[in-house]
Amino acid sequence: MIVGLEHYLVVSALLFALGLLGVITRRNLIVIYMSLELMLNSANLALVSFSRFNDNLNGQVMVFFIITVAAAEVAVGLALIVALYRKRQSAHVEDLTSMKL
Amino acid sequence: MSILTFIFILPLLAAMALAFVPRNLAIVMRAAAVGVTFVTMLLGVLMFWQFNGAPADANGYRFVTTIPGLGAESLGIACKLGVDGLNVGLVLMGAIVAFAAACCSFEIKTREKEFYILLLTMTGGILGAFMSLDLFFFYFFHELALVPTFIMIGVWGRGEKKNYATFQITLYLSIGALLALIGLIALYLQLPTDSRTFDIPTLTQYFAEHTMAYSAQMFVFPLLLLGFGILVSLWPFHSWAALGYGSAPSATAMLHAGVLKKFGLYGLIRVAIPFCPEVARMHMQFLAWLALGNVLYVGWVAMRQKNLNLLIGNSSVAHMGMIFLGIASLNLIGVTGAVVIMVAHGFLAALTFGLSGYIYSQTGTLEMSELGGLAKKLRFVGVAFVMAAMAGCGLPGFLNFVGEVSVLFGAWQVNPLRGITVLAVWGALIIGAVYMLRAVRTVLHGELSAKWENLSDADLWRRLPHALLIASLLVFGFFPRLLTDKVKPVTEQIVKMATAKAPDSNGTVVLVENK
Amino acid sequence: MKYEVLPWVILFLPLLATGIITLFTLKNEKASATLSVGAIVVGFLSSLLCFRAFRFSPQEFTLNWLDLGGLQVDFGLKLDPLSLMMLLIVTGVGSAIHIYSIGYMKGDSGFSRFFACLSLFTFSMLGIVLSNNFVQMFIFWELVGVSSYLLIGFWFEKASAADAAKKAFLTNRLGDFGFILGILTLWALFHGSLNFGVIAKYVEENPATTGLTVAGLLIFCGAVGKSAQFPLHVWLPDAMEGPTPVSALIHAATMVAAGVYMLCRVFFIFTPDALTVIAWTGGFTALLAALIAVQQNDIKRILAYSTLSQLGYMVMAVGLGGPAGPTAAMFHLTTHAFFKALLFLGAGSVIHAMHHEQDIWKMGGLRKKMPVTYWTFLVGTLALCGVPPFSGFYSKDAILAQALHRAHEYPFTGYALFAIAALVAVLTTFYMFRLFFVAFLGEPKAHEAEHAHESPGVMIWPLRILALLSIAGGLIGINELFDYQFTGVQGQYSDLITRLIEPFRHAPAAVFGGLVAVVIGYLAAKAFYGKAKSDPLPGKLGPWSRAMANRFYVDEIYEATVIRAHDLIAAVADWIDRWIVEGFCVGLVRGGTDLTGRALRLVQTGNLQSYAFLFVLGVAVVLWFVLGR
Amino acid sequence: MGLPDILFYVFAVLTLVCGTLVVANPFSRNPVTSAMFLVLTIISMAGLFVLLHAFFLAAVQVLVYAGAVMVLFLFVIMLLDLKEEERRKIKKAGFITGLLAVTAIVGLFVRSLLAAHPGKDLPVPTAVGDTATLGKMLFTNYLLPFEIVSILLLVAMVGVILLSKKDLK
Amino acid sequence: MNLSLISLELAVVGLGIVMLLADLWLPVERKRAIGYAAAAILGILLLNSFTSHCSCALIGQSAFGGMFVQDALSVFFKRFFLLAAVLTLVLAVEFSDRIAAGISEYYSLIVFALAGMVFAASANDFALLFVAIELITVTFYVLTSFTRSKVKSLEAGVKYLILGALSSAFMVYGIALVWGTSGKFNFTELAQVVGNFAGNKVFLFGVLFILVGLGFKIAAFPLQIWTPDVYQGAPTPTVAFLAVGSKAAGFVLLLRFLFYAIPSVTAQWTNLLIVISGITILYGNLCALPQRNLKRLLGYSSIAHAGYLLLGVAALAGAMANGKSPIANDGGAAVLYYLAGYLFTTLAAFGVIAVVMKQLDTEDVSGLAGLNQRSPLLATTMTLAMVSLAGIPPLAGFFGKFLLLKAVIEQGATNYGYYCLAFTALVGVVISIYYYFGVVRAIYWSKETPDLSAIHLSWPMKASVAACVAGMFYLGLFPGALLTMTSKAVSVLAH
Repeated sequence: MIVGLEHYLVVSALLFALGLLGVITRRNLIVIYMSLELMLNSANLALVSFSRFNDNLNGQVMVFFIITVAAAEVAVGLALIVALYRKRQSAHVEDLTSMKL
Repeated sequence: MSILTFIFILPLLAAMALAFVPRNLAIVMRAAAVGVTFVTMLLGVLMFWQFNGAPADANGYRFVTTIPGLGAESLGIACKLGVDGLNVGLVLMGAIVAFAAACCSFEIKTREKEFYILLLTMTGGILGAFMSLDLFFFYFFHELALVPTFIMIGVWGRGEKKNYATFQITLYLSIGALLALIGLIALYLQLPTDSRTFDIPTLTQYFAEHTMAYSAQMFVFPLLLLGFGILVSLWPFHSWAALGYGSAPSATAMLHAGVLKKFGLYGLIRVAIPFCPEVARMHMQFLAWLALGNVLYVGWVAMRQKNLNLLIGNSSVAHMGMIFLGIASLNLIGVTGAVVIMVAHGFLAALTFGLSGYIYSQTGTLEMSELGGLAKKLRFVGVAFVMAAMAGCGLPGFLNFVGEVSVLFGAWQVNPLRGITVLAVWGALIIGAVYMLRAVRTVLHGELSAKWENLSDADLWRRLPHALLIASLLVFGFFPRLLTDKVKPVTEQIVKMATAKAPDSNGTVVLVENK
Repeated sequence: MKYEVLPWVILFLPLLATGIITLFTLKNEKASATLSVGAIVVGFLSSLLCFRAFRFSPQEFTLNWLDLGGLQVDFGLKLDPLSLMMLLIVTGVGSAIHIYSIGYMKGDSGFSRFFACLSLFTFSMLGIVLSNNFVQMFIFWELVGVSSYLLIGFWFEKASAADAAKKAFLTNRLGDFGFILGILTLWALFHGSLNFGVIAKYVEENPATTGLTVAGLLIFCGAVGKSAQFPLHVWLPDAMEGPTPVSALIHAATMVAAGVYMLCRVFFIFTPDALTVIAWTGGFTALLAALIAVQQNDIKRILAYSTLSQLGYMVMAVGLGGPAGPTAAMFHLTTHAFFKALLFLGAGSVIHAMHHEQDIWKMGGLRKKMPVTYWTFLVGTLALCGVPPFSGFYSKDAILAQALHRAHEYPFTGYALFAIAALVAVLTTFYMFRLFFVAFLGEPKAHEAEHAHESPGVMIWPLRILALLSIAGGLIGINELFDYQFTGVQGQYSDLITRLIEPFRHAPAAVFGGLVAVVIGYLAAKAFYGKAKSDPLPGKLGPWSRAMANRFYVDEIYEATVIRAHDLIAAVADWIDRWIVEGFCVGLVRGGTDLTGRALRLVQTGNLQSYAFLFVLGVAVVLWFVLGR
Repeated sequence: MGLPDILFYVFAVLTLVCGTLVVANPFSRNPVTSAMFLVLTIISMAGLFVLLHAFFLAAVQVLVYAGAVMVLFLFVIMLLDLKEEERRKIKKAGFITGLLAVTAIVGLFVRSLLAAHPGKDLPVPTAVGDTATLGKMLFTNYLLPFEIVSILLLVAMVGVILLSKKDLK
Repeated sequence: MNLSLISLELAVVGLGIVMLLADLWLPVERKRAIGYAAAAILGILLLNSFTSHCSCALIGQSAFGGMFVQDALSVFFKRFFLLAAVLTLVLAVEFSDRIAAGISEYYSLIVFALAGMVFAASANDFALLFVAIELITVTFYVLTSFTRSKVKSLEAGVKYLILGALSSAFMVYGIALVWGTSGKFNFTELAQVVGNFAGNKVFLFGVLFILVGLGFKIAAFPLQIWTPDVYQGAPTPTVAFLAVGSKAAGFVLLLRFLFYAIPSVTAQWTNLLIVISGITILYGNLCALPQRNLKRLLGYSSIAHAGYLLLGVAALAGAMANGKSPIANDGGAAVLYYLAGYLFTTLAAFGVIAVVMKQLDTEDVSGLAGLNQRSPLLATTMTLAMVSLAGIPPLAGFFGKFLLLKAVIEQGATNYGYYCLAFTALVGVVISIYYYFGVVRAIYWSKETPDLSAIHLSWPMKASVAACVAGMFYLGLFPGALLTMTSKAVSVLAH
């Protein structure tokens, strides 16, 4: 059968789901963060495939922005995690419950 | 700019001014508060005096004036003031009580600055609420007066249940007010989009011409009834009142129980009933039963109170029942009577709370078991208290009697309410007398215990307000037409609107036509 | 001088006096006394003028007091023989007692207060007398109640006095409860009119109906309260806690008579059935009170119970109907006012002399110590017992006669009531002479009695005057006047002799009955108490005497039933308020909200993972909500 | 079934498998392995991009992501020398419900995808995502977002410096 | 294309960069001057925005191919953001001695966040929307964790970071889907074709994902979870700016997106909006009830206020469902009005907190004890702020709530859900009164009054606090002027 838009979308959706699952289940902040990257990438995939099949390149420009922003976010995020690790000697979410209720 | 403007704006301005007076000049604050309220009172009396002479506008309102700037004309909100027979008495009463309260608040010894600022704010709010001809500001000023009440009870209140009382009264009244607000907004939305306004005269005219859709009435009236009812401690939403007043400083209790509380009743008479006639008629029987709850049930509760202030508080709740009964009768006599009691009870409540406040300031307790025989020491207070008690159980000569009798006659005129009326009479005549006399007996009569040997009777600043209140009760009690002749035309119109169409099949009111 | 002004003057002078005294002269006793006494004396004189002016030309002056469309309340004065006569009694006897109290209250800390209250009472009483419509009458009715409350509780430091005052007020309120309901009923029946005249006309037009009967009985309740008829009679004896002049004025002469007066005033609304009830109530009260009186030892209480039984007489008389009934009632009311006031003042003088000792068994031999009091008291006693030619004889006879006359129509009621009346007469004589023998004759039984001495002139003179009236009261044509009031025909004036023997011609049977009763009573009293040192009766009657002494336990019954019940209900209400409304409902809402809050915020674990999880979960739910279908 | 389709399946499977190993690696819970697999995922995605004629993006993907970002990740991991995420027992219930939620979302998505079927009767695509065209668009229509992104990067820079500079008085 | 249209934005960005540079040369002790300077310049920009020679005067124009629009709505919000930034900067200066290092960067980051907001105000295109939001968010990651000497601050930062990234992942995916199905990035173009996709589930899916992103910013119900922690941990000025600016940015984008871009879809979702708004109100208020930590309390209450604001959105949606134009029901105007009131109130409250809590490390409500002796001005301000938040006359909060309720009840006739919503709001208000008065109570009549040392305030702080109070009163008493402004602003939503 012919590979169409849906196939790509399904793949991206699964990728999105994987990322989500990672965010929910993993405890290591860095891994969580990777999962988030995964989700962003799934969006990229969706955009690219759409832009391909709709024959419209705007989507790819969006992807470009997304990648850049993601990079920025990663930078800040990792810096933050590092700073936190310096204080707490841990990158575990369970250890980040000084504020609750 | 009419006399009304000054009446309500004076206290507010004074409150703002006081904010800039250094707090160690307590005496200045007192002087200012008493002085301003005194002027307000004089203006109020003047206004009442000139009422008949003053020119009335098309809708029968006098001294009509609008305060520019306030409100938003795009929504039909404008701060419009005016009085007709219905609220003129209330405004006068409010002004007098405010002065009395200011005199009585000399017992406050801590944080006077805040207290007097709040007191004046409250006064301004109260008077504004009663004289505003715009539903929005009617509500607005009420809230404005309500907040100080809460804070005053919280900060200067007495008794160990103070905090609980504060929060209870706060929440209860907020619920009531908000329900009423929703009702008022819904009412406002009944007008066609382009001509929406909160202007009471306009609304009255509009609803006199086209009655509200039945479904809309079914939504609006119950809301207003419930909301206003809670504000007036309608049974079974009464439990805040006694406790709240018991814990409040006397000035606050005087102002709230005496004046501010009448807001709900005023709203019922002015807005709810004439605007939603059909549904109102349906609810009147029900309302009468609730009123009975106030008169009888709360009366019984009052019989059991061990604390003077709680007793008084409950009694004032019980009196509300008579007013509700009068409203429920939905005829000229009853409604007029209700208005009369509103005024009378204002004076009375202020009187009783002022006196109990004095006794408290002297003895430091209001537990009746500890008091007794005080009449020997506190001659003036004793006499005043006995008079208050007598007025409380509807003794002729005081204005209360006029109101209660008219209410009874009014209710009797409505066949379905007769049974209730009989019970109400029992509550007013017997139960009322029982707890009032019990208070007199235990507090004033009997042996004077040794520890009260050195009590001192009220000084001038305490006698003055009470004498004033008693005098007002007596004057109106002897010449009720001073009041009723002003009230009658308005109530006539309201009753006309309320009974505009013949009662529908499930409407309960059957008017006895009387030649 | 225009006479129209006078009634207003009469009515409002006392009020003025009260006002001035309370406001200004509380410190100045002399001024207060002068004001109060002056007010009532002037009132008395003007009443005399009015009497001359309007005796046979009834008048009515009216102002509108309250005007609410359907409810028109006037403030009016009705001057007709009835009110005029009552006016004279109130002001006349009143004056005497005012003067008397100057002496009696001397040195009391609340001297001025006393006179203020006294004047207030006079005002309210006059208001009842003069009022021309129901609401106005109710107004003053209430005022009378409160002024009596103030006077009974005059010595409020005394617990007993304070309680008595409270009791009196509440009991009266019970009566007023019926009264106001009656007024409402009438008002509804008669298209919103309240004026006596108008309603009278209505009643004439349409015959007796059940509605009318009900209204009548309800209004009668008012009288039952004020005139202390069974079952609301309990307050009167306790009211003796007040100063003796008060007992004399209020609880003998005027206030308690107000009920009877009211019955006569609105006589026209009573249907035959209503009248029967009234009559029986009166008769029963008379008998009950007389029986109780036999076993009382407190001189004032004895008089109080005799007052009760006499009031029962009057009410019964009203109930006996016809024009003659109310006539007789009013006649007896008048004479009773004289001699009962006299007796009370006499008792007061005795008590004064005995340093407020009231137990007759501590007295004795006062005859020589205080002769005037002795003689006047004797006169009063004779009048009360109905010995000709004392005033009491004539009025009582009129009642007995009416009872027999009633018997033509309603045999049972008539004869039964006659019998009761006769029996009561016996008892009256018995207990009065018991009192007389024990208190005045024999030897002093306590040292107060030995050192007792006659009271000052200001107290003696009123006694003398009242004694005079008590002797002559029956012969000065009072009854003709009332006759005119109720029949409307002006009786012709006959000379003294005819009046003296009139009863014997008119109703010999009644006379005979009455006299026999007196003789029996006197002999019995003589036999038992001629020389008695202590009361022999308890020994003879045993439990009966105890029952009498304890007023047949009526108070106790009330205590056990009505009051207890009310307290119970109140307790229940209070409990509900405290626990159900306050505790449960409010508490539930408060607690519930608070709990929900505490539960809900457990979601905020602070754990990032669970946050993310909830985030996703929420999104999933929303997605389902929107796209799930 | 032409070559592109086969390649698609290859890359798709590769992407998903590696992705799975990033998130839930049954053999190791060491972040380094996750990072490594993430790199693989990204690279295989770049393959998919190529299939979709998005050559420029494919390049960027490899350079920026696989090159820069992942290196950053690894640096941090090394810097903190994170120990293997010790196997605290996962809350089963939490895991299951989470799984359910995610599957629900995906299921919904697929359902709506089948319902909407956006891919049907589309014209034969011609657009090619090469550098020139994208560059032109970037500097014409999308100038503003582009500039803003630059500010964003500046902010990020400042932030990173602030967060990680040593001086903590 | 005309750059003049974005002159304001350029000015803001430029200011930020200049501040960064200035930091290099200024000595440490003068650094707080930067904050005041920035505040002053922004103030000038704000005033200038009312004059004719400002980009704000060029109403109705657009640039960058319709990506950036200048209309009444955007102008309203730009002024709003500028004002918020000015007050926040003053507050930040007051707070500065709590910040370990890089105070001037702190100021400049606030300015950059502002830049993101002003861009967001004009965003009419998903690309711009995305970058603007990201600019705001990323800036706030840094601002939140700025006092990194405190673990709480870092922890708050991380939580905000992860959840924020999660939400933006959703949003991006949503954008992908929406664009993929409709082929439009530009709102105006999207609005023309949206009718064809109202039934397209993939499209709706995308819309929902975008809403997730926006909902996260305004802290609406399923996405509110981060709020309390971030509010508690972040430095107070950040929180103030977050509560006011970020929320408002979320709302302007929400309004544009829902009512300008996809009206026909929104009209289907009235019930969704009703439920979300109701639950948000209840959640915020109920959780705040037992809360003692002041900042956390305000975090919860800000959730509740997001709910109140959604009342207006829901009402507007209802009006659209009845086929009316967005102007018919002034729910939108109510939202704007309420936001304006919320700005003054919240900034006042956080101003007081920042000053009072500066010394003591606890943020417990009891820290306010005896404030009325220490500084009557602050005590009064706090009281008024609480009263206004509780929605009691004569303050801004009341009129805002009044408008919202009015808008909601107006829809009740056609959909009874709105009546229920009104009552829910009522319950919420009552609950909120309870805890707001708890705060007032702590100020005036709490037993323990630890230190009564007078609090010194710099005059700019005094001024800004006074301005907030004045604003509250003005909006409460003379709503007319702002009301017309808001309704004009909302009118652009109608095509």
